[in-house]
Amino acid sequence: MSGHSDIVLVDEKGIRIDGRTAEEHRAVKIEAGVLKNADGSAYVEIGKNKVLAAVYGPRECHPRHLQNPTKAIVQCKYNMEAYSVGDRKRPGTDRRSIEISKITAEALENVILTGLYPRASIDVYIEILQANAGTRCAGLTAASVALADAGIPMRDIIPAMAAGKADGHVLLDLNKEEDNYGQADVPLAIVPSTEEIVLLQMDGNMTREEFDHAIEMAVGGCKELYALQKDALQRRYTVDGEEDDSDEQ
Amino acid sequence: MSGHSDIVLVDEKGIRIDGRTAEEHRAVKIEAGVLKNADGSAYVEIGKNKVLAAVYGPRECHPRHLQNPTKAIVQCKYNMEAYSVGDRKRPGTDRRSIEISKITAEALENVILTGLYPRASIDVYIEILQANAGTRCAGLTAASVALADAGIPMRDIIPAMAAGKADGHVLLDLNKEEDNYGQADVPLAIVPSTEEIVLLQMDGNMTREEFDHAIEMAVGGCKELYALQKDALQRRYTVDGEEDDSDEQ
Amino acid sequence: MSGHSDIVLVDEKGIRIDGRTAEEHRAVKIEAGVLKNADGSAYVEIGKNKVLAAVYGPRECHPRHLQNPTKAIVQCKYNMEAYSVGDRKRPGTDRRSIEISKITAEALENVILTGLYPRASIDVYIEILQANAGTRCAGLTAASVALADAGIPMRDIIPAMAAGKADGHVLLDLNKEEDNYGQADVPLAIVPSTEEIVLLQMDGNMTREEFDHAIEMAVGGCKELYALQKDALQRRYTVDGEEDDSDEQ
Amino acid sequence: MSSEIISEIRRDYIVNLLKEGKRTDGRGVADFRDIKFEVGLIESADGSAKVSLGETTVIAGVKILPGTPFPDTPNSGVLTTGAELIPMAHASFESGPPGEDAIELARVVDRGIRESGMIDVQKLCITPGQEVWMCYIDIYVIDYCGNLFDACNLAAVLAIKNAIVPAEQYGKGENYPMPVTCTPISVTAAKIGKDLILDPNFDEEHIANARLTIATDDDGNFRAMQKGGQGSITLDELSSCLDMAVETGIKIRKIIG
Amino acid sequence: MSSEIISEIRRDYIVNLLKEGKRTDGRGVADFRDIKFEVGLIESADGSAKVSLGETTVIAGVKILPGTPFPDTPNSGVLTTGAELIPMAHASFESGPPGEDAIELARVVDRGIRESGMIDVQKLCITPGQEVWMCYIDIYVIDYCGNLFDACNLAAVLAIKNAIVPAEQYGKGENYPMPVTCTPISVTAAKIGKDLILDPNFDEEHIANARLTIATDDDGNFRAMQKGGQGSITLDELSSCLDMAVETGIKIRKIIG
Amino acid sequence: MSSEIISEIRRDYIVNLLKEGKRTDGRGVADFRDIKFEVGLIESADGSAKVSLGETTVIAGVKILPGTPFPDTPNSGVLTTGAELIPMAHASFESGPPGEDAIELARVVDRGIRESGMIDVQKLCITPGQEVWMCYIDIYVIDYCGNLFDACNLAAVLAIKNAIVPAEQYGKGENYPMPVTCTPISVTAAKIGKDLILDPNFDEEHIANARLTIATDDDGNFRAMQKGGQGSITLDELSSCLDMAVETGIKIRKIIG
Repeated sequence: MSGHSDIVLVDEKGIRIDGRTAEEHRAVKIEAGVLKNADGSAYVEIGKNKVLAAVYGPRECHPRHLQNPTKAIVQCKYNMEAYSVGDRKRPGTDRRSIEISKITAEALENVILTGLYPRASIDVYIEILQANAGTRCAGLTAASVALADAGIPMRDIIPAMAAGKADGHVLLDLNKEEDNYGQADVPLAIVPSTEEIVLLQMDGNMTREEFDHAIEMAVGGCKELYALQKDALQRRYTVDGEEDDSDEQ
Repeated sequence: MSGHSDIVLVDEKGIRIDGRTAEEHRAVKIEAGVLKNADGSAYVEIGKNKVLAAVYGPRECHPRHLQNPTKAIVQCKYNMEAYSVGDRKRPGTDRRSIEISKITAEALENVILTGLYPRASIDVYIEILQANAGTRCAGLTAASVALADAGIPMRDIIPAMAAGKADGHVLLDLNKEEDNYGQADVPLAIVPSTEEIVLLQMDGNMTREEFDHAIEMAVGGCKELYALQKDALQRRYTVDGEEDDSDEQ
Repeated sequence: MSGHSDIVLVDEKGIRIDGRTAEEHRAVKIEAGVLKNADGSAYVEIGKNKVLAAVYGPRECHPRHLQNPTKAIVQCKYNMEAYSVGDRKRPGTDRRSIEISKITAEALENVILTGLYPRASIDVYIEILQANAGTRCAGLTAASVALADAGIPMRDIIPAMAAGKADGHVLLDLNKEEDNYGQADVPLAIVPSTEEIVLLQMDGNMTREEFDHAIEMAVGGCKELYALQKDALQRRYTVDGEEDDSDEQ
Repeated sequence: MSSEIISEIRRDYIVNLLKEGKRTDGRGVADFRDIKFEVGLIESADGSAKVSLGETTVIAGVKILPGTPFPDTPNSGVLTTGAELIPMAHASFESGPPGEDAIELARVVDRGIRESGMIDVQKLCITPGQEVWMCYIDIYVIDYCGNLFDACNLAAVLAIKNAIVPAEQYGKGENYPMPVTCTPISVTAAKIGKDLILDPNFDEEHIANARLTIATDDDGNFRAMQKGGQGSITLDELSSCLDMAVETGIKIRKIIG
Repeated sequence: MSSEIISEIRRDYIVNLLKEGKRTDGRGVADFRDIKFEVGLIESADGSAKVSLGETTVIAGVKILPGTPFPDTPNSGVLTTGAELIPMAHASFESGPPGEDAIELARVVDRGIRESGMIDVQKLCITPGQEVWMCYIDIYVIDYCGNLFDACNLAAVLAIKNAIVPAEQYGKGENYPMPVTCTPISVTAAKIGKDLILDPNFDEEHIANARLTIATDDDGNFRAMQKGGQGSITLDELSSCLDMAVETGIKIRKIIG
Repeated sequence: MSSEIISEIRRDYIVNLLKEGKRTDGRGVADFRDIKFEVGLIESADGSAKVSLGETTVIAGVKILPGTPFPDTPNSGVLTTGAELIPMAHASFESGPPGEDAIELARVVDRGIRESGMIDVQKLCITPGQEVWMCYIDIYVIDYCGNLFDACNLAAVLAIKNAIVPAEQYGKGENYPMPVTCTPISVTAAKIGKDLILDPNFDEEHIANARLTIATDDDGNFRAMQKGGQGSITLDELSSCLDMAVETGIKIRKIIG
C-alpha cells in the first residue's frame, strides 16, 4: 500500500492492467485430493498464486497442554516456500506467517464442528508455491477444500477473497501491482450460507462509502469462489476418490 | 571501567559532577504496590534509573523438573527494555542479563523463607525502564520491596548499592559517567539486620585499603536505602492497600 | 575436493608432501581411559588431528520419547572446538556436525549389543581439539575405544580411515592439503572381524577401478588401526585401570 | 487466551447484565474506560508515553537511529514496531520470544500507524538512497487487564507525538520533532453473544467470541482493521462497529489532545 | 525414522516376498517406480521442477541472486542446497528447523551436484573477486512415500537444468542458461535382510537395515556416496550396488532427457 | 547445581571433618589441589593451555583474527571469552547453548582478564579506528571435579601468555607475542557451614552455601570479584577471603611461572 505510483492501474475505460474489470476476480483453478499421505488436500491457483493445502486429523493433539477437553483445536501453519517470491525467502517462520496462520485457524475453527472431537487436533498446512498478492485468501480457500476432502464435519465451506482500492477505484481481488501501488486492501472470508464474516483485515485508506463498496464486492467474489470450491469437491468424488490426481497440478 | 578520561569526575573540593559528596547516594524514590495483577510490585528510582519489579507466587513451579520437594525455588528475570539505554537494546535475553538474574535470585533466596513453600516457585521480574549505572542494585532493591508487598515471608528486606572509585576517590553509588570513566565498581547487597553480604561483585582496580573503604561506604548506603524501603512499605499499608497507586509512578 | 591446485601432492617417486607412500597412514596415538568422570574415554591423534571421545551410559534416556522398549539407543555429538580449525569456529552445532553425529551413531549402534539395555541411552561425545582432515574417522575410532573402556558390550571395535585420490593417485588417509586439493575422499569404517562396512561416504570423482582400489586400501588401513585400538585398551588394563592417565595426553 | 479461565458463573453474570445493556463495571456498551497518560517519562528514549486504559497499563518508547533505507524506498525512514507481553503484566504471560498474540498485537498497532501515514517517512531521510532515520517503537505491557490493541495504539501514538529526531547527537543537523501528519486511533469492539461492546476488560475479552479492531484517521477514514477470534461478525454488526469506531475516535482524539 | 511404524505382519510379508525376488508393488528388485516430472512450474523461481517417484512427490526451485564470493574461491559462484521435510508431506514430519534427517538429505543431494561439477561455478562469476551468482536450491518434500534421496536428487537436477541466470533483472548483462556440464544421478539401494532392492518405497525403507546412495556422472564415474542406517554392507553388496547405480543412472538419464 | 546430588552421609562426613580443620582429600583449608599445565598443545590455536586442578581439567585456546573495533574504543583490540560446559565433562552437563552457570563462569573469567588490564589492548590495534585484532578466548571444560572458576582462569591466563599475534598470516607485519602486562589469578573460597575453604572439590562445592571468587594482580590489588550461592558472607569472612586471595595468588603465580 504505498499509494504512490506512476503506473496507470485502471485505464479510462475502467480496465485493469491484466484486462479485468473492477468486479472481476482472477482466473481460478481448484483441485481437491492432490496428495497421497494427507487426510485431505487441495491445490488452488488464483491468478499467479499457486497454493497447496493439506489437512491431518482429527488426531492426537501435541503438545498435550494445548488439548481442550471439550473440543478439537485447529492449528494452522502458513508457509511461503523459498522460491515463491521475487527475492528468495529464507526458510522458517516470520512474524507475517505467524499472524496469517493465527487468523486462518480462527476462521476455520468457526465452521468446523470441533465439539465432535474433544482433545483432538486438526492440523492445517498451507504452502505457498508461488505468490502474487492474495496468498492468505488463496490459502484459506484451499484449506477449506482440503478440510472437506478430509471429511472433517463443517457447517459450511469458507471462501476468501480481497477487495481493495487502486487509482481511486474500488477493485475486486487485487493483483501484485495493484497491491503494491494501490491505496487499500481488504481481505475477507465469509460463511457463504449466512454471509457471516470470519476473516477481515484492512489496511490503506478508505472512506466509509468505499469500504462498504469493497465489502459488497468481496462478498460477491467469495460467493463465486464458493461455487468453484464445491465444483472441485464434486469432481473429486465423481472420480470415486481415486488417488490419481497429483498429476493434474 | 575504562579508567581513562579527560573528564574531571571529582573536583578539588571533593564534589562530584552531579553535585554529590563522595558519601552521598543519588536521589531515591520508592513506591510499593504499583501494579494491579502482580502479587507484589514496586517502582524504584535511583538517580536516573527507573525500575519496576513484580512478584508472582508462591505458585506452581514450571518447568516441573525444577521443583524442589523441600522448598520453593526463586526465579528471577532481569530485563532491560529496548529504550532504556543510549543505543536501542534488542529485545531478548543476553549474557549480562542472565548473570544479573542469577545473582539477584541467589541474593533474594537468602532471605525468603523458602522452606514454607515446598515445590513452589516464587517468580521475580525486574524491568529496567531507564538505565543510568546501578540498575542491578536498583532492581534488587525494588524486588525486595515487591516481595514484601506480595506478603512473601522474609527474614529481612535487602537493599543494594554500589561503591566504586573514580579519579582515585572512593565514591558511593556511581553514576553513569563515574561508571564509564572511573576505576572500579563494587555492587553490594546486605541483610541489614546482620550486615551479611548476599550479593558482591567487583571489577576494576582497588587496593585493600580502597576496597575496605568502599565496602564500608556501600554498607552505609545500603542502610540508608533500607530505611526508604521500609518507609515505602509503610506508606503502602497506611493507604490500606488500595490499588490506586500506578499513577504515582 | 577442489581438484584444482598448482601444488604437487605426489612426486614422481610416489612420495607425498608429508613423506608418506600412497599406502601409508599418518602417525597414530591412542590412549584409553583419559577422563575421570566419563564412564569411558579415549584420546586419539592421527597426524595432526587431536580428538577426545567420552561415553556415558547405559543411562536413562532423555528425552523420554526417544526411549526404545526393546533396546538402548545410541546418541552421538560430534563437536569441533572453536580453536580446532584455521578460522575460529563459532561454538554450537552446524549442519556438518549433525550429519557426522548421525552417521557415527549409526556405525556404533551396529556393533553395540543394544538389546541388553532396553529403554537406556548410550551417549557418545566426540570433541575435535585440533582438525587436519579425517576428523570423522578419528572421532569414530576414538569413540569405539571409549565404548570399550566404558565396558559397553560390543561384537567388535570399529576402526575408521579414509582413502582418497590426489594428483590422480589413490592414497590412504588424506592429509589436509590432499583433502583440499585432491580429487576424491572416501571415509570408511568396518567391523574388522567380518569386513562389513558400517560407515561409507564418498565425494569427488573416481572410476570404478580407482574406487575399488581406494576401498581395498581403506580396509587395510582400518585393520592396522584396529591393532592400535586393541593395543591401547590392553595398555589401559595392564595398568589396572588406575585413573592416573590424563597427564599422558 | 482461552475462555476457560473465566468461571461459568462469572460468564453468565456478564452475559445477563449485557442483555440489559449494562456492564459489570457500570459502563455503557460503547464506553471506554478512563484513559490516563503521561508522556516523556523515559529520558533515555527519543519519545515515550505511559498509558492506562482502566487498569491496563502499557509503556511505549521510541528510539531513532541513523541507518540504511530499504532498496525499494530509498528516501524513506524505516518504522519497526514491537510489543512485548512480559510476564510482569499477567500470570499467564511467559518469558521468551513474542508468541502469536504479541506478534498479532504489534502488527495491528503497526498497521494503524503505518497505513494512516501518521509519520511522514519522507521527512525521515538524511541522505537520499544512503541514510535515513530508523524509528523503533517498542511497547511493553506492564499490567494486562483487557484491550491491549487500543492501549498499545494509544501509547505508540503518544510516544510518537512526543518524539524528537535526535539529529544533533549524530551530527546530522538540528533536532526536529517527529514529522506527524495525523492521529490514528484504534477502537476495539468485542462480541459477546449477540452484543457488541467497546474496550472490553479482561473478563469481557475472555468470554467474547469475536473481536474487531478498527483504526481511523483525523478525517474519519478507515486505515486498518483486524478481526480476531473464532466467532463471526455479521455485515450489520460490522456496520455498527464502523460507526462506533469513527465516533469514539473523535472522542479519544479530544482526550489525548 | 524407526521401523516400529511398520507392523510385524507387513514386515514378514515383504521379507517373504523378497525371498522370491518379488516386491509388494510388483517391481523387480532393481526396478525404480514410475518417474513423472514437470519443469518450470514455478514462475517466481529461476528454475523449478516437480518430480514424482511413484507416490513420493517433491518440488525443487532455484533462485539466483548476485552476492559476494567466498574469499578462497573468489571467481566461483556459490551453491546452497536446502531440503524441508514439511509436515504436509507425512504425519510423522514436524514443523520447525530441519532435523538430522532433512540435513543429511540436503547434504547428500548437495554433494551429488557439487562434486560432479554439474554446475560450472566459474561461469557464475560476475566480477572476479567481487560479485558472483549465489544459487539457492530449495527442495520441498510434499508427499513422502519413500526414497527421498533419489527423488530430491532428480528434482534438484531438473530444476538446475531448467534454470536461467537472471542477469538482466540485476543489470548484469544478458540472461543465460545455467552452465550445466553433466547430469548426476543418484541411485539408492536398501538392504532388507540379505536382499538389496533399489528405490525403496515407504514400507521397504522402514524395515531396511541399511541404505546406500550412489551418485554417478554421465561417464559412469562415482561422484558421491552415503551409507545410512545401523545395518552393515558387505564388500560384495557394495560391488552390486556400484553396478546397479551405473546401470540405473543410464536408464534414468534417458527418462529425464 | 543443586546440593541434592551429594548424599546426607557424605555431607555430614565432610562437615564434621571440617570442624577439625581437615578435608576429605587431606588438604588444609587454604590448600589448592595440584596444578598441572601444558601450553601450546593446540597448534591450530594462536595460544593454548590445558590445566588440571586436581581432577578438574580444562582446555583454553586463543584465536586472533583481524576485525573492526567498537566505535567507542577505536584503537583497542577486542576480547571475547566463552566457556563451554560440554556434556563430556560431567553427567549433569547437557548439550546446547551455554546455560546460566557457563555464562556466569565465562563472564567472571573475562572480568579477571579484562579488568586487570592483563592484555594491553592498545597494542592490538592494526589501523587506528579501522582494524584491530579480535582475541577469542574459548575455554572447554573436559572433566569437571570442582572449582571451575579458578581452573578456567588459569587456563585462559596461560593460553593468553602462550599466544602469538599471527600478523604475518594476514599480511599485517611481523608476528609478535600477545602484549601481556600482568598475571591475574583468581582464588575461589567456598563457605561450608561457618568454615571457609579454598579450591573446593566437587563434593565440597555442592554442599557449600556460598562461593567467593577474587582475582588479584601482580601487585596484590583486587581486579574482579564474584559472590555466588544462596548463602551469605560476613564482613569478617570477606576479610579472610581477601587475605587468602592475595597470599594464594602469589603462590600460584610462582607455580605457573
